[in-house]
Amino acid sequence: TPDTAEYAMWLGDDALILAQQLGWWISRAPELEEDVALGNIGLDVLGHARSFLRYAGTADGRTEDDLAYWRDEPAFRSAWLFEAPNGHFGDTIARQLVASAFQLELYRRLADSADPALAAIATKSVKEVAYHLDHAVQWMLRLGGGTELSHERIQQSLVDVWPFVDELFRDEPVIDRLEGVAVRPSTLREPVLARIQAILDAAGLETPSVEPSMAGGRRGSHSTRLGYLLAEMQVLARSHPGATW
Amino acid sequence: TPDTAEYAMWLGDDALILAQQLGWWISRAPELEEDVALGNIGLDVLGHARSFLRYAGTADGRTEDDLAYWRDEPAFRSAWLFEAPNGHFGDTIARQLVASAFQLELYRRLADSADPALAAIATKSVKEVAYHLDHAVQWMLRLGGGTELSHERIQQSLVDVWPFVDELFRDEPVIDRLEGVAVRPSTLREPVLARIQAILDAAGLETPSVEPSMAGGRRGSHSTRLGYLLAEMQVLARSHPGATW
Amino acid sequence: EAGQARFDALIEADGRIEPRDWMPAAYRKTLVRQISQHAHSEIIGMQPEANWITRAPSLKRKAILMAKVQDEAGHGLYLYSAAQTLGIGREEMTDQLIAGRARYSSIFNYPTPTWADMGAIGWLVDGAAIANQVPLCRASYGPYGRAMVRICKEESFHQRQGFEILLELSQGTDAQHAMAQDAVDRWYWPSLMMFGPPDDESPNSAQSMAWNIKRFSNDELRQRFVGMLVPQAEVLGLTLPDPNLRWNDETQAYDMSEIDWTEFHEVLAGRGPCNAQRLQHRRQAHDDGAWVREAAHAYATKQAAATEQAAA
Amino acid sequence: EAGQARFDALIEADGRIEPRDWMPAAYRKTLVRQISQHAHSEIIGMQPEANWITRAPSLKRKAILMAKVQDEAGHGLYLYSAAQTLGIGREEMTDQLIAGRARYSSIFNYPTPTWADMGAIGWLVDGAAIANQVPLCRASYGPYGRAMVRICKEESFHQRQGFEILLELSQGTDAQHAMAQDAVDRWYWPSLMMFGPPDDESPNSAQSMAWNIKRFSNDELRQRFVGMLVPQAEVLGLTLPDPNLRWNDETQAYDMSEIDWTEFHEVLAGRGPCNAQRLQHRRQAHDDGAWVREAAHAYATKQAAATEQAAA
Repeated sequence: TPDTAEYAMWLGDDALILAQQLGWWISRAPELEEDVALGNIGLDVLGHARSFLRYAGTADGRTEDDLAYWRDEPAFRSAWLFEAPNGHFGDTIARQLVASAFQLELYRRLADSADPALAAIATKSVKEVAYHLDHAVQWMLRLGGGTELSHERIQQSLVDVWPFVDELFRDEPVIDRLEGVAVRPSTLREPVLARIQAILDAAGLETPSVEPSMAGGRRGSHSTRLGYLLAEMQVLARSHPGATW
Repeated sequence: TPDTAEYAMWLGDDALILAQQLGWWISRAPELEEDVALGNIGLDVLGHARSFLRYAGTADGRTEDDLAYWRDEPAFRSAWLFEAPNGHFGDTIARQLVASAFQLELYRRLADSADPALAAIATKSVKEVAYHLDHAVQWMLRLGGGTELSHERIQQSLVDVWPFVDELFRDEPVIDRLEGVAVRPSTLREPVLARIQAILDAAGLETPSVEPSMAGGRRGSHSTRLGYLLAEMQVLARSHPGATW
Repeated sequence: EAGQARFDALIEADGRIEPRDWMPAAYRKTLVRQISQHAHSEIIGMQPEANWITRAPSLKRKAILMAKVQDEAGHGLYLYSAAQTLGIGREEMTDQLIAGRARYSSIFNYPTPTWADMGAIGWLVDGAAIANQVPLCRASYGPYGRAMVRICKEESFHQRQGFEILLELSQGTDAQHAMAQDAVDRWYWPSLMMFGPPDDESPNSAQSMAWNIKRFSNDELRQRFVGMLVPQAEVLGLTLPDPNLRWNDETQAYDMSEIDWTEFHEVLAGRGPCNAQRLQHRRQAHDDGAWVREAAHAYATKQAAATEQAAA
Repeated sequence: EAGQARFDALIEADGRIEPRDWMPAAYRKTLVRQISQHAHSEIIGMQPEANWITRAPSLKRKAILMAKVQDEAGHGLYLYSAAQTLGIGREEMTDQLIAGRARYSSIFNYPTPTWADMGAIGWLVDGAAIANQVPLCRASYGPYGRAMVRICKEESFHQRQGFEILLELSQGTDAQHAMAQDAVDRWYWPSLMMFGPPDDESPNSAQSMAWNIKRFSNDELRQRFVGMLVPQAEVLGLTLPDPNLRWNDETQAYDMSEIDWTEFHEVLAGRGPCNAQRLQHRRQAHDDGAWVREAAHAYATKQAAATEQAAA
């Protein structure tokens, strides 16, 4: 149904934008092991994006590439968290911590969805996301407990990413129409935040107390960053309409 | 003639790419005075670009916007120096130093061109470029003679930009066909390098001894950066073919 | 006191207070707050438009936009200077801004997703700013009034450019027209909110008016602004998004829908779409530039020492 | 010496030298130079392809490209580990690379202006690398040979993907076909130069062959590579840019134009289009990551101390 497709696009776009950003790191990470690790995470997430978008496209006969390359900004459904810039390594890790904690809880529950396709994608993805979260946790511990500088930087990264946490847990009308199919975002707030809280405690970091942003990604109203990201991501495909690759 | 148009495109594209990069700084400079100064320089340079490109376009009836927005990468004629990334403020200043020293000498001589349109643009631009050079010189002195950190950084910026200096002075076949119209690049090498040398001496900085890059901007073979820059610069115009703004 | 008496007399005569004149502490405090807030607004206000400099759809528009955003930096500089005459340093104001302890106009916490926003900001946001600021050219504090004269001249130029952008879009392709209408739909209400809360909920206004800082009430200015927009919207061929907007012959004013202040208060409380982004951007520019400012300072110090030594 | 005798016997028997075995200093030095150069090539070689990750024209191609570039980081890691068994540290090798004192394959100093370069690099550059490397799987130094086995397996996968990219482009639109041909035109000669100078100008080859590090001469490998390319180019429908290329029944080998080594030497001397950019990119990643590596180190030290204290 169009509603299910819309919901699949939420999850697919979150993953697509995140993968696009993680891909930038390959050849730029602080150590070779992280070129590999961030590349692996990016690849996993890109895989999830492709599964969700392929499924979303079945509703009206569009391919994953139609959706990735030929939609304009207002048709994207990604949340602002995923659009937050890579920044420095700590910024990327802070974003990844929230993203993975959110996706882990979400996919776990989605595995029980009444929609078998969504359930299958979630089931397949959940183990990978658990690894992504663990990777972020290890770095939170190292950066939080490493040097004075790293502690200060990762704390600021958390503050910078925090305004976009709230949007992840906001229900939209389409969710009401997908009872049993979609996971209600508001039900994720408590477990996800509790998990993050425990990690920050272990890393000796403070949970930021900053106001949430009135972000509107699910309705197509995006952060400043997305336009630039799409210009780059889509430029080649769009300069050859109708071509296959 | 097409040759004159080609040469006007060299100068126009150098200026256009530089202006595009300088525009990024507005709202991001180290102090408000520099938001203003870099903005002013960018505006001047954009003005020069428009003059040169308008003139280049007269050869085959294209407008400045046709040339700026609807040419693909291989049709651009900018030298790699102008495509060097903004980097940090010191990187931008090092690039600007070389760019302004080059353009100053070039425009001074071009003011005597047998082509009255090129001569007029050069005459109008030369005073502005003298100011740009002075701005860069002031910052070379401050950064070279400021703190240990600033000295180290600006020295590295010079090393990074230096491989692209040589290309500015390379003659191409089209130059042979424009005797009296174009300024022969190789004749600029000595005076431009001497001027830069004097500035570096005054700033207590070393002239880098690094190998030149086999850059090929005048033949449409560009640095990695240009593709990204054009994707961003052209994205809006290209998504509305035929529109006016 | 003699100072107070002289101050009162100057105000009474609609004269100008200058930096060296005695002034009441509350007057000084009000002005510092207002001028620095205004300066911060210019600086933060660069961001929504700077967002389109690298993507402007024609070279002419790119040049106009660069000039405009750069003008805003210039306005910020005038205003910080005016504030400095009241005894507050630019560094202190900057620190307050970056720490999130200073106010700036809430309107700049909205994003600019499309090029048409460059038109809507010019027409509506700069338009509202001018309506607010023209009376400030006669503000009783001299340096502030004089800064406003310069600023207003440039702002009205900016407003005209915004109008032109929208006109071009409105008369362009269907996609361009839709883009223009969408931008007006998004910016109309926030621009009306720029005049502040309704008069009966604006506690500080009375004192500011008594001091000849403010000259008209919030609602008066808002009404005047809407009166200006209506005929211009007709020329543009765009609709103002208020179904209840119509001229009332009896009240000799425009009837309009009630403004929904909930969102305004949300944004003011820091929960707008871009509040965090705006401060982050400013902080980053400030932090990234620290080594440059330090170098300039060190160099100036060395030069001064060398000059002194040469003189000795 | 007993060590030398045992070494000679092992080489004679085509056996494997292991890290703890005695080996001649020159053998060790040759290997360190070759393996670290190979490792650096993998790391620098990530950049020309990483350039297209964010712009890959389909999600499938993006995934394949990400996996490939990431594999190269993995190859770099294996090879640095192999070099470390010879007593050189990774940090030392990294420092040499960043300081511009270490060699890496010159081919990576060419730019990748179009997507078709992803195909040409896979088909030609990886192809040449494999032709060079397959014999290295039997290299006499154990850790190197074993690293090469793993690497070659992945490389041949990469080569096939490069071929597929070109095939898709060649059979695509006219613009795509032209893009593919242009890329082959640009990469063909540099890929042939990857086998090194002609045999009569390759002074180090003989010793390496005597030590069973190298198994075939430069010209033999180059000839074998061209022999593989010719039929594949036909399948692709693309032309190899050598008008003199043809099979010679007499010599049982391909005749080809003489290679113009001028450019090769220019690039080798640091004057290629992207030499500076490649080192700059690596230096920047290294410098930007310094605080992260320091944090990880500090954290590990603290953890170790805490564990020790708990045990005491």
